[in-house]
Amino acid sequence: MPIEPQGTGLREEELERSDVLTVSYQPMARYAWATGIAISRFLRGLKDGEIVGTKCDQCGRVAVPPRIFCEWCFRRSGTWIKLPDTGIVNTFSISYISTDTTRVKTPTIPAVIQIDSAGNAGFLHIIGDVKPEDVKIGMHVKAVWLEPEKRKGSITDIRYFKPTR
Amino acid sequence: MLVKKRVAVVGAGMTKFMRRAQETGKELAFEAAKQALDSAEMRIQDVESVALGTAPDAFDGVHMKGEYLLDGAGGWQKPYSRNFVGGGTGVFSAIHGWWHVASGLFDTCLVVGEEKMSSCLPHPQTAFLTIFDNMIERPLGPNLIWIFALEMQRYMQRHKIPKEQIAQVAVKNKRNALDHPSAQIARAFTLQDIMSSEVLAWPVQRLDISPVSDGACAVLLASEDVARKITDSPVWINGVGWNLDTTYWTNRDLYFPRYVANAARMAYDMAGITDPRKQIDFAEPYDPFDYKELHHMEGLLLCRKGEAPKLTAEGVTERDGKLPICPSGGLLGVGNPIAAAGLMKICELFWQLRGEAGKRQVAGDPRTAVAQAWGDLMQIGTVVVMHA
Amino acid sequence: MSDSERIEGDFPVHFRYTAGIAGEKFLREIKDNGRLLAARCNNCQLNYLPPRLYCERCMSKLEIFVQVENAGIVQSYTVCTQDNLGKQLPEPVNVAFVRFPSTHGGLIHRINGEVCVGDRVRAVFKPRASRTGSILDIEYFEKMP
Amino acid sequence: MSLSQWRCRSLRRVAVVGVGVTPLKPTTPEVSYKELIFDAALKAYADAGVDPRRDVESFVCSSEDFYEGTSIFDEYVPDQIGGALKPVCTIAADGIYSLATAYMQILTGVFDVVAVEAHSKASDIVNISPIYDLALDPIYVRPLGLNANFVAGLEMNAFLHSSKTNLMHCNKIISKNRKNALSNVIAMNSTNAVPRRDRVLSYPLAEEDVAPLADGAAVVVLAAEDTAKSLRDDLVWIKGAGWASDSPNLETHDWDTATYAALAANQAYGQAKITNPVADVDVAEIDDTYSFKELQHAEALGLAGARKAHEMLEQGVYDLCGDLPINPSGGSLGMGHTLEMSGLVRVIEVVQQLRGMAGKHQIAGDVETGIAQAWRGVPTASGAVVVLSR
Repeated sequence: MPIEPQGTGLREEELERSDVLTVSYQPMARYAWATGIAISRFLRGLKDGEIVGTKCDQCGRVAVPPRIFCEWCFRRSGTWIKLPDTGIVNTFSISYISTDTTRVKTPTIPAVIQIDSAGNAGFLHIIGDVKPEDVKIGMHVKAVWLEPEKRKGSITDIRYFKPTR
Repeated sequence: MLVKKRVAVVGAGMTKFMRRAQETGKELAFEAAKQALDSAEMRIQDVESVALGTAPDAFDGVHMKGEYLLDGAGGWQKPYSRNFVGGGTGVFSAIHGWWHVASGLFDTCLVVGEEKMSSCLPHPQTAFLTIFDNMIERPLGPNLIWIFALEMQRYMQRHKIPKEQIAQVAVKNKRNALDHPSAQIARAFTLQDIMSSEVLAWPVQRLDISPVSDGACAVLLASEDVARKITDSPVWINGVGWNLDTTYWTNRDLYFPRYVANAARMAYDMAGITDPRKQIDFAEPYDPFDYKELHHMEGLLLCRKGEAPKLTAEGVTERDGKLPICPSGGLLGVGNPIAAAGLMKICELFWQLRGEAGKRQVAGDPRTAVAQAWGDLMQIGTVVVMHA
Repeated sequence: MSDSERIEGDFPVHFRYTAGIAGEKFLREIKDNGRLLAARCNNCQLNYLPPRLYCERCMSKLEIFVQVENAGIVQSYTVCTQDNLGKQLPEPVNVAFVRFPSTHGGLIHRINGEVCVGDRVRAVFKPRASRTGSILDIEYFEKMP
Repeated sequence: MSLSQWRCRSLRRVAVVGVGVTPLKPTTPEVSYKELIFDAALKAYADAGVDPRRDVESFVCSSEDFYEGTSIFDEYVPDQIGGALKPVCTIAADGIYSLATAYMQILTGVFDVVAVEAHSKASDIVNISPIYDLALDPIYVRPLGLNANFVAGLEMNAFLHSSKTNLMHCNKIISKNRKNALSNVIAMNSTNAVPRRDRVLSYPLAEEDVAPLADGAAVVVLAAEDTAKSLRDDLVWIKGAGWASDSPNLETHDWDTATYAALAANQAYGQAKITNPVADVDVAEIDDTYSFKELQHAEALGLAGARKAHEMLEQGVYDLCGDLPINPSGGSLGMGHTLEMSGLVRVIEVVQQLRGMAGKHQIAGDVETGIAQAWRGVPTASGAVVVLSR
């Protein structure tokens, strides 16, 4: 049976001109998430210029960002380990848009950084100090840290990762 | 896996997919639900349960959005619930409805998928910031395009896929959508159009992406006995599967969607499909971005890893090819109101398998097809196998 | 607990909701004519207030709109002391759910003055010039003399 | 669906084989939501004697994005419950809906063991009022700028008016539940203090009529009959599950009656073949987000005649030592209100009562059948019921 789809499409101008009635609303929902055992430890490590992971006593997998459990063995993770602040680019993008899709002049280079000696494990961060066209998957990179006094226990305590060359 | 009861799709409906709808979310849900009921000549009073799928509340801008949409979806004074598995929600809604009937608890279930993304300003993409980890990802200012770009790059690099082969999917789907009456951005683009569109986050360009949409879809499910009373041509849900990978997407290789493969194996196993490449006549994999169609063909085990771009280049996946992929026009062409877009794929299987797809009808009397959706942090696969 | 052990965040978006197909008719009628409309379901013999595009009971599309006389009855009331963000209101606000004879549904609104369950009330509209096509074009309800 | 329609359906038997819950607390800054849930999961799997990686075939979680502060929160659920790379889904509703979902999944014959998760990290929410505000209709209700508890105020006044219940009855509910909570080790709001009505939120609703928000996590493991019998002897069976909604529009929902609860109960009782709940139910854990709701829900669930719940309350029928104890756990008023986990923590209480393992608040006598019920809070008219039996 062929359908006759219903619906009244509008153009942005029609909404802006109030051709149709609307209600505008600013949500005020605010949160303060407890970072808990594992991420608190990770963020404190960043403040100290260290990347902290966990190692499962059973399967030996290294997890970074760390967690108090191994999701594959389903048991409490055994050991905190200090990891190097170097790794390789697992994948990357060259982004010309900000969070709200507005265009930016200087591209951002987000990447998944696989931390050295952590197996497959890594985290999302930004690549810097390199021309976009020179970034390659497999490239070795090192963290560029904020000055110690400016760090606040955040993922942004690492300013970006740059090629080690 | 022995399923106690067979479940059929007996009706389907969908609204237009639009960038901005005047209808409220409830009204969109109603239009689709009503059409699904009418197509089966059923009254809402005859429906025993209602299953709703809708994606983030931050689009429509209503907390407990499932509750808000309830009356439009036909849930008044009925057993009604809402499932939520991110972008996988649309196809999962049919699975959600399926277990209502397959459990033996209900003989009928109305399944509705809705999304009204235009309520969200300054841009619906902004809401996607809040899908990232609140502790260690959001401070980096990510957007949704990033994760697609990262996954696409990994996929391209692993299999040495040229961007042109990926862009071919956008050409095909946006053209297929010319024959869909609900389509939002159907157009005959050339490969050059796609390749020269604005770069958003390399390798993702403007026309690699499906549009933001408002819309709704619905299907009506029934148990075997009831289905046979409603229609002479029920379409059976023979297999369902879903699978959620670890949240830690930066701890796994993104080049292959293993969770989609797991979901597909579950669904094929249930449907008795042992060789999907031979037994599936056409497929509606999830295509919010052009490369995702290819990624998902591989996840659905419809070809070898890395082979989907080649099949596309050879025309195998065209509507008149040997394995038509997204004959509807997909999300790339029809539009992407998240949960509704996934359920649109179930609608398409229903219409195609009944021979009712009109100008979109794939040739050769298709009997078995698969629909799939995907979502979360590149993490969930939802798969439905249907049979005429 | 130090600040570094909690991370703050929000939803950095705002919303613009369309009144919808039925809502547009209802709010325009208030704005233009200071009148209340209900949507008629012939099948269920119900007049929905506020009007709807569809009957939630039988899922019929509703296309007949009927005028509702501006004379309602308080079915329940409350005295609200907090605003929508949980802040203490400078003055408590009387709020009621008002039913209207021969309609299904009713309106929730502020009440000017005190009321009891069963009191007859009516909507007081803002002056035409300051109406915007909003539920707030009804200034409040008040007891009928 | 009528009761007779349920009679002709023969269904697979499904049992609760494991439960785990963390103590409810006003705040849990020491753990993240994942770590809180992990604790409950460990307890539940230990109680069931299962390894989630090997034995649990499907996982059903419960959450709403605006309670978490994260869009598509279902992304963040699999690891801490042992569900990574397995069938995991989220039902955006109370944990009893998720339990009903797991129940249906097992009834299909596809799975034998399914885990259900629900949690509350309410202390991560800076202020709950703006979140409730987001649930109000954006066109007709939200522009009024009122705190969403006005809905509870209107419902309470309507209920008191039509049932001839008074504020003393509401106080008695508060006292009973907070007192029951004194012997419940997981409860956070237990006290013998006399309820105060001096801080009115939305007349007649006072601050102490409202259950205080709490953090917690709960996991329940279900199994099909054969598997269940291989896991433990003291099985608790799911005899029926129901969930239903009245109109979601405040204007057309019943203000003074919990129609959703009556519909859900009808569905669950139909499956369980319960025709006289007052006689057939030995213990009930029912929603008391607001004090009056316990009475309104008791009526809707058939645990009192129409408009008679307050009389039963006066007679002590619902007391811990009464003929039909309601909320021996202390309910949300006594334990704390855990958002979408509210129903699942009640399921766990009923399971423990049926097992005879409820500890100091174990009710006396033979406990054969219990019910747990949830309501999704204002402004919804939705809720779920489950019937459990030894």
